[in-house]
Amino acid sequence: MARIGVFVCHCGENIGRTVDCAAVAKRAALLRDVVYAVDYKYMCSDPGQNMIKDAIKEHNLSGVVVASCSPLMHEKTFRRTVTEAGMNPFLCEIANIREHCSWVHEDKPVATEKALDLIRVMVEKVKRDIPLDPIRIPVTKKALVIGGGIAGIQAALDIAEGGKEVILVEKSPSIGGHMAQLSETFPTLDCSQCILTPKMVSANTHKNIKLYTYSEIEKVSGYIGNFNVTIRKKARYIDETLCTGCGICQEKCPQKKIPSEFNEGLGMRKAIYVPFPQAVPNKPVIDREHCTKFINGKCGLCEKICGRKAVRFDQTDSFVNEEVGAIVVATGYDLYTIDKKTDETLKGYGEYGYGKYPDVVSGLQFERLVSASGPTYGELKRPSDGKVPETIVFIQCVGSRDEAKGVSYCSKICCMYTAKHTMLYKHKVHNGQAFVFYMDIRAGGKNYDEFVRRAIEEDGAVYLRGRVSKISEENGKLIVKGADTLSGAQVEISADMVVLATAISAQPDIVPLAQKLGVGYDQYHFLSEAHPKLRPVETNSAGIFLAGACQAPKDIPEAVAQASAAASKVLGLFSSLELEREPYVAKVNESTCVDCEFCLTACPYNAIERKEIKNRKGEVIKVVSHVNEGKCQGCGTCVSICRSKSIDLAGFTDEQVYSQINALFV
Amino acid sequence: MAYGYYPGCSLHSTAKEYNISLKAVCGKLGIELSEVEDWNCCGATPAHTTKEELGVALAYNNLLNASRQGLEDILAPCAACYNRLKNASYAVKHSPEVNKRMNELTGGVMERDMKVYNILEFFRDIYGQDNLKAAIEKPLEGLNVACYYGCLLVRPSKVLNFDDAEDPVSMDDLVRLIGGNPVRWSCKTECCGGSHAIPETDIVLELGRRIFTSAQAGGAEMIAVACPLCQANLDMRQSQINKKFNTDFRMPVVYVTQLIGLALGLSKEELGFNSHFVSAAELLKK
Amino acid sequence: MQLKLDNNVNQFANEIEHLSGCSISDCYQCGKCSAGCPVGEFVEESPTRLMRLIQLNQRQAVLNSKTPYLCATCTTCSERCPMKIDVAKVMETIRILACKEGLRPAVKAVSNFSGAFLDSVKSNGRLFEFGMTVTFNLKNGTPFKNATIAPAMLLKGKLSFLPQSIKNKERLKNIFANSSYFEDREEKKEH
Amino acid sequence: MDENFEPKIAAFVCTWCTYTGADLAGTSRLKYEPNVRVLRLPCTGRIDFSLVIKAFENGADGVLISGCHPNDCHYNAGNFHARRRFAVFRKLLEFTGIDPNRVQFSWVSAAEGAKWRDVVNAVTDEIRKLGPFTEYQKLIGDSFPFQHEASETEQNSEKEQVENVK
Ligand SMILES: Cc1cc2nc3c(=O)[nH]c(=O)nc-3n(C[C@H](O)[C@H](O)[C@H](O)COP(=O)(O)OP(=O)(O)OC[C@H]3O[C@@H](n4cnc5c(N)ncnc54)[C@H](O)[C@@H]3O)c2cc1C
Ligand SMILES: Cc1cc2nc3c(=O)[nH]c(=O)nc-3n(C[C@H](O)[C@H](O)[C@H](O)COP(=O)(O)OP(=O)(O)OC[C@H]3O[C@@H](n4cnc5c(N)ncnc54)[C@H](O)[C@@H]3O)c2cc1C
Ligand code: SF4
Ligand code: SF4
Ligand code: SF4
Ligand code: SF4
Ligand code: SF4
Ligand code: SF4
Ligand code: SF4
Ligand code: SF4
Repeated sequence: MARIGVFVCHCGENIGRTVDCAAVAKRAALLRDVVYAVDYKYMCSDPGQNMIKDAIKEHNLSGVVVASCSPLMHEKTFRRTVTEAGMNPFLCEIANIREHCSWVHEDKPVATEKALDLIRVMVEKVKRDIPLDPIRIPVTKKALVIGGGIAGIQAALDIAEGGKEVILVEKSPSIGGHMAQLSETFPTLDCSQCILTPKMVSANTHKNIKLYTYSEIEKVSGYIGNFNVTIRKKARYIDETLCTGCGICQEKCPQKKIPSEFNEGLGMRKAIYVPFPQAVPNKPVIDREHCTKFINGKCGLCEKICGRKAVRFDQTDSFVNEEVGAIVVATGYDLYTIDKKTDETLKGYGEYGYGKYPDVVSGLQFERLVSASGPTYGELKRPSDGKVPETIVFIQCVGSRDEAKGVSYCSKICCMYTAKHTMLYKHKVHNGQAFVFYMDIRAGGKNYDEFVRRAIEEDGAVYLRGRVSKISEENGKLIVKGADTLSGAQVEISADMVVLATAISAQPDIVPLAQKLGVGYDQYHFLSEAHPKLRPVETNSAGIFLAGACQAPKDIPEAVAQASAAASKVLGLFSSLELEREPYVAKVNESTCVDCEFCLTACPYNAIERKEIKNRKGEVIKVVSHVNEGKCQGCGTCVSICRSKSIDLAGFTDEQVYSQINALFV
Repeated sequence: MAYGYYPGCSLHSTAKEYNISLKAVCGKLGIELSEVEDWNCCGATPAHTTKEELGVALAYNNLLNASRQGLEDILAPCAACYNRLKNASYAVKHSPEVNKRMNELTGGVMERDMKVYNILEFFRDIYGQDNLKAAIEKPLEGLNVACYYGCLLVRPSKVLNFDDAEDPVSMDDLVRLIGGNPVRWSCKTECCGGSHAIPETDIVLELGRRIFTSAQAGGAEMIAVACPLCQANLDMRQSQINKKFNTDFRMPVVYVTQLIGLALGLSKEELGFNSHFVSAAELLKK
Repeated sequence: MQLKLDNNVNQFANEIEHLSGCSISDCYQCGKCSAGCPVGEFVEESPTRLMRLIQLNQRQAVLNSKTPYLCATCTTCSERCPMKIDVAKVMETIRILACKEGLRPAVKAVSNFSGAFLDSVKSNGRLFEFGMTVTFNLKNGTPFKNATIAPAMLLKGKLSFLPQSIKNKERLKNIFANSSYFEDREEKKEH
Repeated sequence: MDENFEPKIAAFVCTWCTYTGADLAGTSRLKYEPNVRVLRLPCTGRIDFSLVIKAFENGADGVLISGCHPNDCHYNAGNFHARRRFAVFRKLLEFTGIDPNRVQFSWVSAAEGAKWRDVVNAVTDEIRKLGPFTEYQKLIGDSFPFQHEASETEQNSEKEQVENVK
């Protein structure tokens, strides 16, 4: 038999003015199972709290309803109070008679009636409350960072500096990501390599960081605090422990006509190669597809020449398992494919002739062409004939903000890097002229607009507001037909080179990874944060965080800021031995579950798993759904989707909610 | 099986060599064409820019006639006709209301989904490149040709959708197949202003000048077309262009069917080469 | 120039949107349509500007603009508009609307040509080019226009003095008499 | 219709957005109609039809369901599931002969105190116009799966409850 105590608060005049608290308390005392009811001026004051504690003991209460302000205000306070009196905190409920009653109504009798209604409802609920314990989850204090671009490196370093172990997994042969390809960076124009290389080196040498390059995530299981990850180490065909990175093999390899990924196809590499001189680790990989040994069994020169006998043609992919407590996804971005029409949604850019005219290049190609470490050693020469371009046209929003090409978003960084490109151009070709076709200039960062103005005012870039309709080639010149909507005129420029600021798009292979991790993604395959404003680095999967351009187009400052934020979330998580969560989690009634899997697909957190029920002999007799308490966030979606009513949500059980509804109206 | 043939007004008048050469080629290849009975003008540009429904109805009426005749595939060599017919068939297919209105206006329901082909599509997909290749007797031997598609053949790509709208290649492929050398040039799909040939001659002359300039820069010796409006514009107005801009273009503008005919071993006379204003005779002597 | 704007600012855009089926508010004035327009250099209001004038309710200015008449209906603009607006269709709509309202066409020659062309088709079912050219020149008050070309064409056998005619003129008559200026898009939406 | 009819309205709201928004209406001292009784749930995703039917069964004249705006769901997708279900539910209501207008949906964010006021007022108005809900008796029969025993809430109203159910 329940013994409920009701405590009605006046909140000074706040409630008392419109609700007759004394009368409410009196009538509440008449409710079935209410054994004690009282009103008091300030329930949350020390004397008020003591009244509750005393009553619990004196009247041997089994549940408490405090009729006061919003639960969002003082639920925690009163739950602590009852705990101090030896009661389970989840046996205390709040009836909100202030925000939802006294403050919003004027008529005293009506408000008084409503206050009583609200109390009655909560009395019905508290009667059915059962003691709950906060959920405790142990935490493995090791983090996994996926992606070794600037964001991943930064997150890994921050976590490592915080004293926790990190595993950094990078799919390409070297860490560094796109930043390694950049020449100089806005808004300060410092050299990208100069600021990145030290970080790459520390990531490699930090005692708390374990680096897996040329590796990918094969499998992820578990939940916050307790993930189990399988990593596939792709065969490098080099024994990294033996290789000294001397580079002789690369020098001698006769396969030398392979377009370099690092140089965006503008330079060549060998079949055994280190992607760029500052690569970390500075050890080569063999590109199986292009290596003669793998093609027809001949050559093997590298193996012969290597003094360390480090070349291993018989190497195979290997797998490692790692237990981690948190995951940071930092897989970065890719550039919109402009020459191929492989993807129906991302249509190519035929009118600009990319892929057809060699002197129409992408922004990243331009970075390589002006980079001191690039294929031209920093001299700006156009790809077709090596001529220094005297007239250069930059086109912004290529692929971005273009629904016809399937991308409606703004890529955010191209306004800035185009301004940068015009400056780098001017610094290299003093007598040259840069033109920029733009739609808007989006330079909303510290010193950003000043940077664009500098490109215009000091470096003489001419900005034309309009899109380009078509690029064609005539007598070795690129004819750019655009518009200047400000003057209302058509514009035709005969240029030596054209640079397209192509859209930033998601990594092409991100979806399978996102699915492995249970992380959401948007229509463009950028990963989804938990809340766009207030939880920008969390995902909807507890314990998995985002950093960098995998979430949306970002420049380096933003990518780094988010990486540090993600790292601090990870360190926060790791600062406790165990995780404690409100115990509002769903539970499946295994005897009635019919394994329809509706709940499985509905759960936004992938918290529902399938569980085999075995008989004594160990034979599977039934498969049912099972809620993983570590993942369940208590939204209740599964409860309402289950046709067989086999799931209930602690704290909001069907029984509780029904009884509340029963008590709504008298 | 005979293919439906919709010549359109031009092929009976200003583009008679297109008609002649097409028929000669088909005769040689054994392709049977069956003219759509009692066809009427497709309405070209004036109809759809005057009344929206008229533009569809005039074209639809032809599809209707053809369907009653039991035809299913229709070859429309004129790019404008092709464009209008295909547009009409697209419109009735995608909008039940338009379909209903067309039935009302013409008093007839189309019995089947009519497929309309342009000349390039016809040789590429219907007759087949391999078949054509097998029939070649006298390859063109490296004649430098600027393949000019113009607008009506490739746009709107949503409706026509037979080749890349920005960089179509079907004519280039065809010309290459018959031994020609399609040049790389930039005005493949630029508009020649065909619909303004009569009322706004000045515009047309300027647009023509650009096309010739580009073809010349690309190293073309002649321009191949698949549209009577383009042909008439570029061929007939060439002397006016030269006069107006003080240029000296002497660029024959021939129908792609005429070139195919040559490669099949037909004579220039059989292919109507004598009706050009800028003669191709000199060039083809080689 | 000054535009006076009030709360009815979307009225004309809505009208055009309804008649053409194209979303005028989608246009973000990027200029790509104008950039590639073959007649761009011959017109005062580029397609982009015309779209803007529609957005700003400038009905008279738009209906009296020469651009829709000089538009060569090449659909380059529609093909490349990043917002997938069928700009050529908007041009056509403006022209039809001006015609429907009986406004004086902004470019007489073009509408005279259309008139002469359609007259010819109307009476014969097929275009009679020679007759049409003569009619056009008369309408246009330019009797000798194209005069240099016609004889040459006659010589090449490319023009005929006699019209070709079709049999089923009844149906044609019905088509001409009952075609509406615009398709009914309201209905279309409902389906 | 009874001039003095005061509708009884049950509101199912999510904790994160609408409940907090309603709190804000309070802290802003906005005044609104007193007819709505709020039941706090974690998410609109938790609301299934049985709750709504249950409310009607227990004397509600109308039901208000309110949660986070699309894309703002605290639980990411809960309110999408809810919306999808409600679309079906409306049809079900029509089928059972209940005026679907008796169930109203809205989005009220944590910042929209004034919107909460407006929603409550509008819903009260609407239900007031529809009049008392009497058809619920038709629902209560064998076919109704979620019927509970007569509630034993307030002692003096027990009799009434029993009468209603019969
Ligand atoms: C032309 C151009 C110029 C730019 N200029 C500037 C500038 O001047 N200033 C500026 O601030 N920003 C600039 N940027 C933006 C800058 O490149 C990005 O902000 C930055 O690179 C984002 O870093 P990231 O780590 O998030 O992503 P990335 O650099 O893309 O790194 C992601 C890493 O993850 C790896 N990875 C991907 N998928 C997986 C997987 N499944 N498993 C394991 N590893 C994976 C990738 O191989 C890569 O190493 C420019 C961008 C472009 C295109
Ligand atoms: C009109 C307008 C609309 C906006 N709309 C949006 C929007 O829709 N979405 C969005 O994301 N952002 C919006 N913003 C931006 C948003 O307001 C800011 O991003 C955000 O408030 C910044 O938070 P903050 O904590 O950095 O600074 P603040 O909000 O300014 O907080 C700083 C706090 O520090 C206190 N403080 C100051 N000096 C001292 C001191 N010496 N000692 C102690 N305390 C001090 C201040 O009193 C204040 O409480 C908008 C801004 C404006 C102006
Ligand atoms: S594999 Fe051998 S030769 Fe190649 S870099 Fe390593 S140590 Fe040098
Ligand atoms: S075996 Fe392969 S990688 Fe080695 S040198 Fe030969 S081609 Fe190069
Ligand atoms: S950042 Fe600038 S260039 Fe890039 S998409 Fe946005 S507006 Fe266009
Ligand atoms: S200052 Fe503000 S309003 Fe102006 S461009 Fe920047 S973000 Fe936009
Ligand atoms: S929805 Fe219900 S019955 Fe279906 S699998 Fe989940 S718990 Fe079992
Ligand atoms: S309550 Fe929500 S989070 Fe928990 S299992 Fe159910 S649907 Fe998933
Ligand atoms: S259709 Fe008309 S407006 Fe559009 S590009 Fe062609 S000529 Fe210009
Ligand atoms: S191309 Fe499209 S969006 Fe751009 S100005 Fe023209 S109509 Fe507007």
